[in-house]
Amino acid sequence: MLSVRDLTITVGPSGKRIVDALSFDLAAGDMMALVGESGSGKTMAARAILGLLPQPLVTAPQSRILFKDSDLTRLEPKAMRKVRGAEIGMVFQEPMVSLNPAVTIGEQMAEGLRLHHKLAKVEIRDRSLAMLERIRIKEPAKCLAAYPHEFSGGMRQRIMLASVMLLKPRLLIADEPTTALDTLVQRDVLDLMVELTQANGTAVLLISHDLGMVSHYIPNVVVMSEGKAVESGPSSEVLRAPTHDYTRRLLDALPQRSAGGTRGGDCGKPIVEIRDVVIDYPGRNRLFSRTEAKRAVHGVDLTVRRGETLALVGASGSGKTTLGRAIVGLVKPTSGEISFLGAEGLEPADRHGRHREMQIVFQDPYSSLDPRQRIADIIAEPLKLDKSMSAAERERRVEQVFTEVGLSSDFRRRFPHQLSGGQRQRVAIARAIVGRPAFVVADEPVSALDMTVQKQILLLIRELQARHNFACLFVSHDLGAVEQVADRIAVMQDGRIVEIGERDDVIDRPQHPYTRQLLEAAMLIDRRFAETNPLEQAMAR
Amino acid sequence: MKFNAVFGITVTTLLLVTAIAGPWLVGYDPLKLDLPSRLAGPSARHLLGADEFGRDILSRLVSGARTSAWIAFATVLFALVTGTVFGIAAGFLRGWTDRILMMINDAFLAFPGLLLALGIMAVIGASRDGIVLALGLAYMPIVVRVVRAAVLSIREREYVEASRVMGNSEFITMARHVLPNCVAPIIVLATTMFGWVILSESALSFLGLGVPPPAPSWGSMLSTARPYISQAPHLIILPGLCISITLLGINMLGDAVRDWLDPKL
Amino acid sequence: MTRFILTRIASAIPTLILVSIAVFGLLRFIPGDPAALMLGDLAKPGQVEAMRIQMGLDKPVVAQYLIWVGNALTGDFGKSISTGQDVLPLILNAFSVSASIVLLGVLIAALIAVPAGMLAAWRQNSPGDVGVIAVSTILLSIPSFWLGLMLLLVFGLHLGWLPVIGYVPFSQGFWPALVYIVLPVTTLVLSEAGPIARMARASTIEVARLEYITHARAKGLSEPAVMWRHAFKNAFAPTLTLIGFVLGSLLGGIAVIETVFTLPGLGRLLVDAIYARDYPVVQGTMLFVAAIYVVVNLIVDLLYPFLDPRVAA
Amino acid sequence: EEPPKKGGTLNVRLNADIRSTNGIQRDANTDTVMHQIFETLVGYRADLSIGPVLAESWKMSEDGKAYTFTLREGAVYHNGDKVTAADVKWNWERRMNPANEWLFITSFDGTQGLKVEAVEVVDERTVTFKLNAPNALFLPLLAGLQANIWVASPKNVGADGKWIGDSAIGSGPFKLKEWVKGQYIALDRFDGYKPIAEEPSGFAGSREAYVDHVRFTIIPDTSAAEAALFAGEIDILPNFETTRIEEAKSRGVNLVSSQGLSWTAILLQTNDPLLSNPKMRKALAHAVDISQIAAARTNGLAKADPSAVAPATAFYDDSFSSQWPQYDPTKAQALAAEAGYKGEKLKIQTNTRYQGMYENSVLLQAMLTAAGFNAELEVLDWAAQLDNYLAGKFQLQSFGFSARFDPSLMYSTIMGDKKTDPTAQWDSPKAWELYLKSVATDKFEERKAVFKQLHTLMAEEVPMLGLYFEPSVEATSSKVKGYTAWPAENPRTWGVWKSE
Ligand SMILES: Nc1ncnc2c1ncn2[C@@H]1O[C@H](COP(=O)(O)OP(=O)(O)OP(=O)(O)O)[C@@H](O)[C@H]1O
Ligand SMILES: Nc1ncnc2c1ncn2[C@@H]1O[C@H](COP(=O)(O)OP(=O)(O)OP(=O)(O)O)[C@@H](O)[C@H]1O
Ligand SMILES: [Mg+2]
Ligand SMILES: [Mg+2]
Repeated sequence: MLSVRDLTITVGPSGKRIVDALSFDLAAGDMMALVGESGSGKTMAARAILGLLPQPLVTAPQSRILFKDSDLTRLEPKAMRKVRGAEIGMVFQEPMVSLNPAVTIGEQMAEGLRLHHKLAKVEIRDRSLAMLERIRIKEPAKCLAAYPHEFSGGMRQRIMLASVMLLKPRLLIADEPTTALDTLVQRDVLDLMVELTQANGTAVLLISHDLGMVSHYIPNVVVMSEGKAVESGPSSEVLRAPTHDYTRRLLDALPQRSAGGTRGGDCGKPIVEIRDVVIDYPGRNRLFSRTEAKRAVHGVDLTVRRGETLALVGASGSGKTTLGRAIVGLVKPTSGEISFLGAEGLEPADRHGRHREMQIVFQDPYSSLDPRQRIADIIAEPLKLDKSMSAAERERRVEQVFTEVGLSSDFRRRFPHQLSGGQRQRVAIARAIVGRPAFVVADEPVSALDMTVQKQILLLIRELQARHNFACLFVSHDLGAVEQVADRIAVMQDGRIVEIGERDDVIDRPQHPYTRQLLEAAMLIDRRFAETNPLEQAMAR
Repeated sequence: MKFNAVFGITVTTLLLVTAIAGPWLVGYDPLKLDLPSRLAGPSARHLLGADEFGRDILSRLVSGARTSAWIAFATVLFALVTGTVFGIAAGFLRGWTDRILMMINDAFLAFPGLLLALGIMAVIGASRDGIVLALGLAYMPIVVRVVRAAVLSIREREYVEASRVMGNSEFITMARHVLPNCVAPIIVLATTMFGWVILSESALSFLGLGVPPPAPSWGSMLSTARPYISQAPHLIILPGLCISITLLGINMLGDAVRDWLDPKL
Repeated sequence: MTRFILTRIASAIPTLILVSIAVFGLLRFIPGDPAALMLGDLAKPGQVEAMRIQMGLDKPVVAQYLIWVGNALTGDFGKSISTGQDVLPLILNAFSVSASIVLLGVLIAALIAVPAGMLAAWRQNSPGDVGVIAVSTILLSIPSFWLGLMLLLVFGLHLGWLPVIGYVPFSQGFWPALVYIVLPVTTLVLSEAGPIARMARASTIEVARLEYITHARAKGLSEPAVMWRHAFKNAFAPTLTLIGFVLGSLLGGIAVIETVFTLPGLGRLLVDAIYARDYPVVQGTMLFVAAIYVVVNLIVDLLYPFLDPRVAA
Repeated sequence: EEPPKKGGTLNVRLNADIRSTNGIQRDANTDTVMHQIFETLVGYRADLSIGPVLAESWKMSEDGKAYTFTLREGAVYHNGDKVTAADVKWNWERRMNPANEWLFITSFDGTQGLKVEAVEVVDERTVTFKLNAPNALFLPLLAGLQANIWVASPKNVGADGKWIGDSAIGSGPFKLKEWVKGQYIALDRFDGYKPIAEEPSGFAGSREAYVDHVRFTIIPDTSAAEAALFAGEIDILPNFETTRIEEAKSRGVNLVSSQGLSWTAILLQTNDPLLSNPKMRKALAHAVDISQIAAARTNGLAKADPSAVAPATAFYDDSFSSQWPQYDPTKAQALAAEAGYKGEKLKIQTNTRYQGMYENSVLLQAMLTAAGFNAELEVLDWAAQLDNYLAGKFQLQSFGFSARFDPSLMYSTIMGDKKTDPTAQWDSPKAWELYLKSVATDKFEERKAVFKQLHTLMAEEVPMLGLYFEPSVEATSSKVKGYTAWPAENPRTWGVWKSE
């Protein structure tokens, strides 16, 4: 159904090649995964299919994208619009910035249906509600009337997916569609996709870093590195017997439980203490009324100690981000106390100075980067607060951080919009750690990173901890990563901490039923997958 | 280079050169009366004709360029700097600061410029600086409003939060992250304002509160020529043309600068 | 929300007090004397003084202010010095003239300029864009009194299609009234459309590059739909601020246009009163203008959350 | 010339709204409109002699101290009531009542010499005014437009003794129909009007009206008013700017003009250290070419006239223009040097509200600069300039005096003691004596001789620089017939008709 030949993408008509002669085929009802290094051109390749490359990037003339007998690179804009949405649906990598902040969810979902299927109002509403229910959004009716900023990262990702799948396209391109989803929801979403392929013959092109998920669900895989497809074939074969060097490194980087195990006890004193914190989001003003307030966190107690990594896992929308933001003082708790370094509450006034000790990596790196600053300036910024530091020292430190997070110094002079998703995420991490803070809230810091880079980052965190004894609140859905980096784990559900304990206790001997469900649903790839057929496994489920 | 940049730079340079070197460019005294040539059209004696007192239009235009350019630049600069500072302060600090600043700002905005101008002229006398002050004060609150609105929307962005979390003071956050992201509306406003100022100056001149005659400014030439609109249309067309071309140039330059500052282009 | 409106109105009170004090003080500070103006060159010594006493201008300024405020609170804004008419009806009549023209003019200007600006932004650097920029910039650079006179010359004199002067209120029939305000409204539309179009264009360009716009395209929406449904609301917020500002300041009187077309509007009332040093009229009008301004801003602020739900009202 | 025909509406431009209908709160526009509705006893003819209006005849007593007027046969108010001698007395007393703040009380209470001691009703149509002494100014003052000494029906006043709102029950050829504030004043012809036999001339004689309706439309903007005239929306545009005459002619508009009475002048502050020296003032006079200014400003319609005697009056002859320091920049420089002038700044106050004052000041400044004076313009708001005029706070000021129908009235305006009256321009006891002589008689030749003496003195002392008398130019649409200009700028709507 889709046949990509020699897809080449360059910066401007004659510039650098971002994607280099990429070719692959995808049949109706088939699923294929595009995996590979962060920044290797996966996103751009996918966007090229729909003709939606960002400004200076262009598809080279020799490229062919054949879809149902027509070449998409040569289609008239009008015909192309008929293809978009209805024939080929695409889920973008950054759900946070892909939803229109000023339009209600219901309207954004209805739009495609109205356009391509010409359905009645009631019908549209029914289908939207049904879809929201499938992807486990609570109170779907309320959701339709709400605006994107009222949702958590994972919820927005699901809404994006829902609005695209709702149209039952012939080809579904999903760019990292489950990075912000907990394992339970992730499984539901993938099942939904499989169902779509089987019922409608939809073809799925999935871009992902999650080899576990790929091995469980996707029969075919293309591995990309530096713009080129370095390997392709059935996932079982490619993943069992990788021939290319990069693929091998990728598999080597699969997360393992860190040897260090529980260091938790030894470096004693609490650095952050949270007591009985309740957080409400105020309702929205209507002309003569106000929508009701929403409680995101219901009385949480939590302590993070110096030098430890506390992983916060839990359902999407359970309040993890909210809690993290409250700790750094971006959200004011409705009640309860949060103290940092023994001092209470973070008022803007005393944030200066003391706040340097506390940093955050936002869940959505794109919108947390100033679009008008260059990457090197963004990363160097926290250092500017330290007046004792000379410009040369600063320069050196930035250089060092660039290598630490695996960014080439080519990126120094770029702007955020000129990076890939994973690269942006690393910029955000680099900015958080460059000043060597005592405490970092890292909200899904590795969700957009491929295994090799992810491993590098996780090791970096451990190493920094060993060297500088800093503490980290590590919010993640990726239990593999959590296993690798955490000292202790807290599990959150519906705004409450339902379980907290040493890492091995929680993972090996979960107490709460919800924790158990989460762990069961995790598609951790383990060394044994080579022996079992992942497809069969998926079918068995 | 793009057309708008070329055009903008050319016009602005021309304006500046004329403003600075004007008196040496045209040998004719802009104040010299020549009553027999009253309202005369273009001729060898007066290349662009003569006005209601027979004064040479060309030399008046050239000498007016200086006055008009100075008033416009100074006023826009004054309004822009003060307005941006207050606008950012109000939008970013919110709370009481915002409320008090907006209260004063609204009072300013609601105040008729004419009365303000009369008051200022009464204190410091009709002069170029008086006009700059009067117009600057009249336009400042507009800048405050526009900047404040831009700040209110930008301050909700995550990168601004990121900056505060980083430990940056509010001031640094404003200067480094908020201000650069408001430049687009500010530049549009500044270039638009340039035009408004030249026109307001003409209105003030018309009311006798402008540049003290007989020194010409484009605005005052336009206003004093009004009674002769059909009798000697060149009196009104020529300064109008000068104003329009200058504004066109400034606006294009503004667009070019904005594009140049924009990382996404 | 009701509380919000009430607090906003309450917060306008200091603004109004500030304005009234400033106007009162400034008026008495600037040279010129209503009594003298009334008498002109016929005045004989002593007569001006007698006139001032008759006008109540001999009292200390603070006392005059307090008397005026006290009366104003009971709805009595005094009588015009030069015509002896009650100030309030004078203001209301003039306002109805200005308002009908300004509302119509700004509405039409916005209806033309906002889509034009957005379309231009959407097809950046296309001939259409260049056209919009050129036209809006040219409109921007034409003095409105000049434009008004030109329209008057062409349509009123040369072609004779429209009446040149005068005003008929809408209460005396729709068509006759319309005929009289066509030219002033056109002048207003032309002179206000320029800045609005440019603002709309600039803010749309900002929005057009955002990711969710690409996403909307990926849904297969046509360009007009992308623009209307996704770009409009986000791009409109700054433009709305501008329109609000334009409305707020124009409703306070369009002195120039009113003068050219001889409309008995608020702007002319104010300017004439300032020149005649007709203190009660200036004070009353100013207070009224400030109040209008506050109301327009309140409306803009109330609309804002609808355009940008992230900004809580 | 076609015969007059009845019907139609005459549209007249006003540049501002009128102030009231009570004859007390007034300005030039108010005067214009009220004189269409009300009638004074006597009025000025176009040659500035006094003619009959409401009084069909009058007699001066032998001693010159009593004037007896006979009211016009059949004169009635718009409400049908007869106009009686008692009404004349009643109107007079209303005006003279200090509570009413009539501006001209001082002209009749002896302050300025003239005193009306009594007004006596002789019979229903006869009334006598008794004066303290003979005074040449009595009839001119009575006929004056600004004083508005017209006779109104006592029914205009309510039980409380106050004028009723916009009430305007007069005896003139038009009655007030509607006054829409800020927009227009509509009048209807009063068919009960019985004109007198005398030919209409100026404001005197027959006021027989032909048009059915008159509408005074308020158009403040001059350009807009012109546009309205060219478009045929107004018929009469008074006070037409002289510099626009050529343009108007080319557009098929009729122009009527006459010598005017408003005197345009440059005031000199004789108390100023620099200008207190008559040599210096003379130097300035030599530096200014008044005939060129007059020609440029009035399109050749008016000649330069440095005296207070208007060319429109019968007293004028060329000697009033020629007897004056001649234009001679060299002499000016020499005189200035003699006076010790060393390039000190000379500030000329002016305003842009009145085009004439503004342009005069620009021309003056250029001429003074050319003659080596350091002259500078100071443009002020009119109100501020007027303040300065009243307080005498100026060095030079471009100014204009409104119409005075008699040279003595103009002289009295500019004369006085600067210590008590800062508006006095000419503070000279000698001149004041001459002035008193000019009003003590009403013999034409005697008066003219006094005026000549006055002017000779003025050319000697140069207390100010008179420029010219603004010609009265009115533009009318081509449909308007029977309209003539006269020295007063106030237009008339009677005796005028419209052709198709
Ligand atoms: N506007 C641009 N100008 C220059 N280079 C760009 C631009 N946009 C993206 N790139 C580069 O193109 C490369 C491919 O980007 P792309 O987003 O396709 O990567 P990706 O494979 O999706 O990575 P990730 O897994 O991190 O999302 C990256 O190296 C990025 O830096
Ligand atoms: N601005 C807001 N207004 C109203 N409700 C909000 C707002 N932001 C978040 N919420 C709600 O608060 C709850 C918690 O959100 P939060 O972002 O903390 O979840 P999360 O645990 O980080 O989820 P995810 O893993 O999907 O990112 C969600 O139900 C969300 O809908
Ligand atoms: Mg990507
Ligand atoms: Mg989250």
